[in-house]
Amino acid sequence: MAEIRYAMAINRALADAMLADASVILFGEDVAAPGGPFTVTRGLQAQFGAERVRDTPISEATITGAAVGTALGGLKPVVEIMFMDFITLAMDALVNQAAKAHFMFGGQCSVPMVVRTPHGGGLNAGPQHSQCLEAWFGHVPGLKVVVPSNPADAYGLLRAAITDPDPVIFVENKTLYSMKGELADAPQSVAIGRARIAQSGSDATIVVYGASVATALKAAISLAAEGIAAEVIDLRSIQPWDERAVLESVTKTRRLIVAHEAVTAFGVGAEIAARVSELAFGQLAAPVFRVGADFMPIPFARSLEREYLPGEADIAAAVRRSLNWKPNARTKP
Amino acid sequence: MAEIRYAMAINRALADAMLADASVILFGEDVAAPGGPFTVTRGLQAQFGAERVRDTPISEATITGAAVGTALGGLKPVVEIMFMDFITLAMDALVNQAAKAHFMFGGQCSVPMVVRTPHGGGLNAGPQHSQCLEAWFGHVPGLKVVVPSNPADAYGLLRAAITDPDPVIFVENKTLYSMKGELADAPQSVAIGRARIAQSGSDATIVVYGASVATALKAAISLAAEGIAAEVIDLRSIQPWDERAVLESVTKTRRLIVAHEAVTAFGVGAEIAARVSELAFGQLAAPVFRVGADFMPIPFARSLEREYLPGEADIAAAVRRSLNWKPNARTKP
Amino acid sequence: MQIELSQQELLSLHQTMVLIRRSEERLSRLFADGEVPGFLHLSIGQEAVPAGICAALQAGDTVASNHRGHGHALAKGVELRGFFAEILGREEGLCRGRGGSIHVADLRVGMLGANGIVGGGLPIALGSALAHQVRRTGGIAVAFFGDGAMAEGVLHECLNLASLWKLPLIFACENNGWSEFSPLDRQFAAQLGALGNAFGIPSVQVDGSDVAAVCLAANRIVGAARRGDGPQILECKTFRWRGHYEGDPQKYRDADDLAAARNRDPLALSSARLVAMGISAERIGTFERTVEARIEAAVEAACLGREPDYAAAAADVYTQTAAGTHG
Amino acid sequence: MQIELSQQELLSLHQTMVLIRRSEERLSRLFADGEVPGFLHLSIGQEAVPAGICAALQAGDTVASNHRGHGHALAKGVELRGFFAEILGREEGLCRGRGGSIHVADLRVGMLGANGIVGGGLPIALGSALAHQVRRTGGIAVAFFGDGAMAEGVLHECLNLASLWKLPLIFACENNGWSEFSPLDRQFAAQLGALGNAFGIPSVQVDGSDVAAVCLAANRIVGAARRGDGPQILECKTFRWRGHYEGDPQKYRDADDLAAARNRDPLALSSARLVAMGISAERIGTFERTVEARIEAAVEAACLGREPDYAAAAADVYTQTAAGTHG
Ligand SMILES: Cc1ncc(C[n+]2csc(CCOP(=O)(O)OP(=O)(O)O)c2C)c(N)n1
Ligand SMILES: Cc1ncc(C[n+]2csc(CCOP(=O)(O)OP(=O)(O)O)c2C)c(N)n1
Ligand SMILES: [Mg+2]
Ligand SMILES: [Mg+2]
Repeated sequence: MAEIRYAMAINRALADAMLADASVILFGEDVAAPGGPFTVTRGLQAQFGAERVRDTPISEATITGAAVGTALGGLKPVVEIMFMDFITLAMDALVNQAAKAHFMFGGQCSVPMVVRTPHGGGLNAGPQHSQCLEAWFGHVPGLKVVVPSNPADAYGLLRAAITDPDPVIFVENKTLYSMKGELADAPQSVAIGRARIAQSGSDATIVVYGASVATALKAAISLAAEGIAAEVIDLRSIQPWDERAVLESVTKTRRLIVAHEAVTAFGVGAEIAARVSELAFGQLAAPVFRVGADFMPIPFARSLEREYLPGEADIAAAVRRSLNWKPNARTKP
Repeated sequence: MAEIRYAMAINRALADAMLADASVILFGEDVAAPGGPFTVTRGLQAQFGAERVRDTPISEATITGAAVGTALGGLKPVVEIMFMDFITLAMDALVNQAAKAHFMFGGQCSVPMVVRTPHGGGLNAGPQHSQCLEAWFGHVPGLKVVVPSNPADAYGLLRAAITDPDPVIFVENKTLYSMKGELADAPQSVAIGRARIAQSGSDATIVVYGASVATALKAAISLAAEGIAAEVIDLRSIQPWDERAVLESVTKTRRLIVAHEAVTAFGVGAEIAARVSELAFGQLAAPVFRVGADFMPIPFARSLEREYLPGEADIAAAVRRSLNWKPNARTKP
Repeated sequence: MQIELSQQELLSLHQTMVLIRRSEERLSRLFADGEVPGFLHLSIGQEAVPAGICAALQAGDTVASNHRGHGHALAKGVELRGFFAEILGREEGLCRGRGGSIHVADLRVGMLGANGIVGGGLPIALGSALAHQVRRTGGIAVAFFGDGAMAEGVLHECLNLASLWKLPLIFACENNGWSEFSPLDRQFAAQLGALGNAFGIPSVQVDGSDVAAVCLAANRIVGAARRGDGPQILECKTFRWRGHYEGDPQKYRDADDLAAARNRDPLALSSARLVAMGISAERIGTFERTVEARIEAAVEAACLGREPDYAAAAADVYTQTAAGTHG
Repeated sequence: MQIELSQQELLSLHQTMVLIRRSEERLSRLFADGEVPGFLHLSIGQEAVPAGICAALQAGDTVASNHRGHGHALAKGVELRGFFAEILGREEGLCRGRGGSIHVADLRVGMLGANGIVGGGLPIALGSALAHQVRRTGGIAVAFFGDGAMAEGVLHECLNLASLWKLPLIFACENNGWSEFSPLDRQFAAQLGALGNAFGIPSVQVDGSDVAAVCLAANRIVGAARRGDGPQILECKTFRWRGHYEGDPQKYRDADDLAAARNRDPLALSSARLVAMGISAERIGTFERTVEARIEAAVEAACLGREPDYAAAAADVYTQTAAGTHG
């Protein structure tokens, strides 16, 4: 066990995967010689050579499309899209090619590729460098979407993503890069699709992923002070997402809050809320409440961004709202 | 009043808008001289000249990005993306530029542009020519998304979309192009954001849009034969969607089914189900059920596509399921 | 460097072209009979391009194709019955009826798929070339694309990256002068060769109706790419005889254009050359009938195929591994 | 055709460059003091390009910029206090604090916005040029982009469309030899001029450190574009003095490269030319201090600005019309 930062855990997972499997290669903008804009890929070109770790020109569509061809050609490419906002330039390759090739070609082939990309605000990077767009990919059959919340999971899920035969979008959170956490000396893969109970509790379930896990844990602490025991579930992956783990928790707590940094409307929380509202309809003691960003582009100024980003207080308030909900109360639209 | 096909209603809306406002211009692949792959723009270049109606090269990113600049320059561009599947190539322009310019520039400007694009299956056009991706755009603050279900609405909503100061994605359905319906002799705009009660009923609410409206109306007929009076609400637009109309109906019927052709998971239905499950929690007599496509790419072969597309029977079954739902029944996950 | 082809080679090229032509004619009839679901884009008139280029390839080489991909698939040697079964939407199809004409693929022979997205195959071919390079397979990759695809930005990105990385990649442009219903001069302002020049990529223009010319040029540039000389462009001037899709009334096209196209029939040119070399028209005819018989047998078998299995399809969105779907 | 610039014109160009240089130096200090949120990309060393090009433009002409857009904004005449207030994240900012440095825009003076997406401004400028053409405004549009943006596919698409439609569009490349932390020769395999050639677009290369040279070249090509000669390329060789962003340790860059950059200081070159023309160093100094005073006043006012109003922002995602937000 040693303490490691989230960014370094990803770096280590990449290095270990490349050591374990000569077919793993990396490419992306400034990932090789410069070591990546967030230093995530630092040292990998020195360790594995310029053939396996490559800087590309600013050509997101081709980087991602090339990953598909490379994967079909027997390699396991891990590519980087520098900010998730730029994945808008790579949608054809992801949605029309990578996601569909296995199915559309009748199962003849798989497309074992990983797209690493950071999302999220907190750096005042403005409307085009902060978006959380993961819900889009949840809607695309054939893609998997992983969002680790801590260094150990970042390591373990990335190893699993690289081994996975299908295309995986591996979403990192920019504010988590500096997060410290324990990593085993011989860390293992973490299966994609299994949630983790980040904290047990019996009064309400909070479902979160990525950076929102830490926010929810903080909310849970302040709730605990009020005598409310919240259970925090870290989804780890949103496609597939661990429906069973969420339902089990909700069966116990009868209350569910889904929180994420992405815009609430049409976000990941919508799917989870809709699904749980359907499957646990008889068991829910209150409506499922969603916590997410307001319906606006993420603004630049410090005060604006601070107010925009869903925080600990928003999650705690939603939990309280759930607990205070009265069967006959009408929530105003 | 005269009968007109959906494709011709769009054609007429384009012509009327161009007559009414010299700043409206059209461009896209094969829309001018050839009149569009589905003949929607036929005759417009002859009527309005090669300056206002232009064929472009196969360059979706630039067509859409250029629309942003054209809109900022005082024109009202209406562009076509030939199949909604190709909008994957235009995501930057739509999401990072068009959607955000008004907000991000502090309200200095508006981006009055329309992107027309057909979605949907039914033509055995396969996995890359049939997708329904509208849910993505519902998640993007700054965009509006309209999906007309009949010729009169296609006309009226397109006129409204062209007049709208903000970017509108106008989603047509390929199987609707040949649909016939009445159009007033002097047809008016239809406000974006107001749903339409396509059929009144008191037993259950079916919320639909686009081609699924006709499917739901058929389901309503077969349900009526069983003595079930379904209310069918045609959303008309999904961003914004008419929450008030849906809630009013659900207050009456206490049961909601949301149906669309798009993949169920993370689809438009998720947002509506999540929102209504929250706001009408105390009033719902059964869970909100969603009807949509299975979680797979849309397959090619006739039998596969037929089975894949959600139909009348699926909607009727969901309504029955809702009506038969017993408070203590546990729905199996 | 080889400067002419043997009689045997020319016969083999002719055979591939006949295979493509007759297969597509057969598909056209099946389409007219309502047997083919979806859109059908035929490459009749363009057969010399895939035939000539694929003859220069080895089994391990890979090709990524476009929406007009039957010729590329057949020339690369996809299994014939599976080919027809796919286009007819049968379980026995190469893609189990899930893709159809626009997605025919046979990974076993290095055919990475037709593609519904104009330009979509370019970065895939580039990635495949990268895999050849990194894995030192000795193979090369070919991207087939039309003149219409030249306007897509990925062409530029791929020319650049292929040049920077000296990838073993052939940019094979089938320039038939049409993008759907629009002529080339209103679609693209550059010459592909000039673009190649700008990126330091050598390019060759050939008469895409002359299969021998295509094959000789392909031999040269495939050799160069295989040797490590980096990417190469091969632009083939060719003619689309049919509409953009079957059923296209082609109102946008005048009779002269069509006549000019028919004037340069790659099969007729090839036949004439074979006859001039002393091969009897009779022998060629017999030989063509053998191909036709193969096609007939494949079509017949394909027509007898089953409807695809929906449940199997639904369970195959992700790769099934020992650990389950979500491995 | 004008072959030299008057003393007055040169002074005015110098003034614009000083405005850009001093504004960015001021921003750099504000950044170091923690006053600037987010990323800050400075164009110090590149001032001659926006100064020279924008001097050739008229008020109605439009420019679309990139992430390194301060120079373009200032040269196009954006309101100075609003400029600083925006970068500092204030309600009084040009974008009410919602965009910041990467999104500075002032539509009133034809500045269509800096842009966070590399290449993102190209099609916007193209669309603006189309609006000029269709509305017969007599105006032209300029797309400013870096050498790194040349690799994006939209460049290709825009060159093609601009050429086909003969749009009044200037492709203004600021070639500073770096894409973030990667040098040009590992990023792009072509010369922009050769690409322009392929598309039939005339191009000029100028010394981007010589503001007079930039301005004269810009005058010529802006005139051509305005006359209806179609798109034009202006490639300016220039130097980025600072890191990619403020705070960039620049480990990837050696001292020689930096020294070479500093050697070609556009302001020093311009000063020297002015002095050689007989303008006293004193007069230039006084004149520079006037600019500095304007900047100081603007910064001071900007710093006094309010925090932006969240509720107002949230209510302004769509255009407010008489009929309500969802007009
Ligand atoms: C991205 C994208 N845009 C548009 C289309 C519609 N489309 C299909 S084929 C075609 C024309 C292609 O022309 P070309 O590349 O010359 O190939 P050809 O049909 O002539 O063989 C178009 C516009 C598409 N399939 N994909
Ligand atoms: C689409 C996209 N990809 C990547 C980035 C990250 N990025 C910002 S600036 C930059 C380099 C741009 O280089 P260049 O165009 O030469 O401009 P310069 O910074 O030299 O002025 C990159 C890669 C981005 N903002 N947008
Ligand atoms: Mg063509
Ligand atoms: Mg640069």
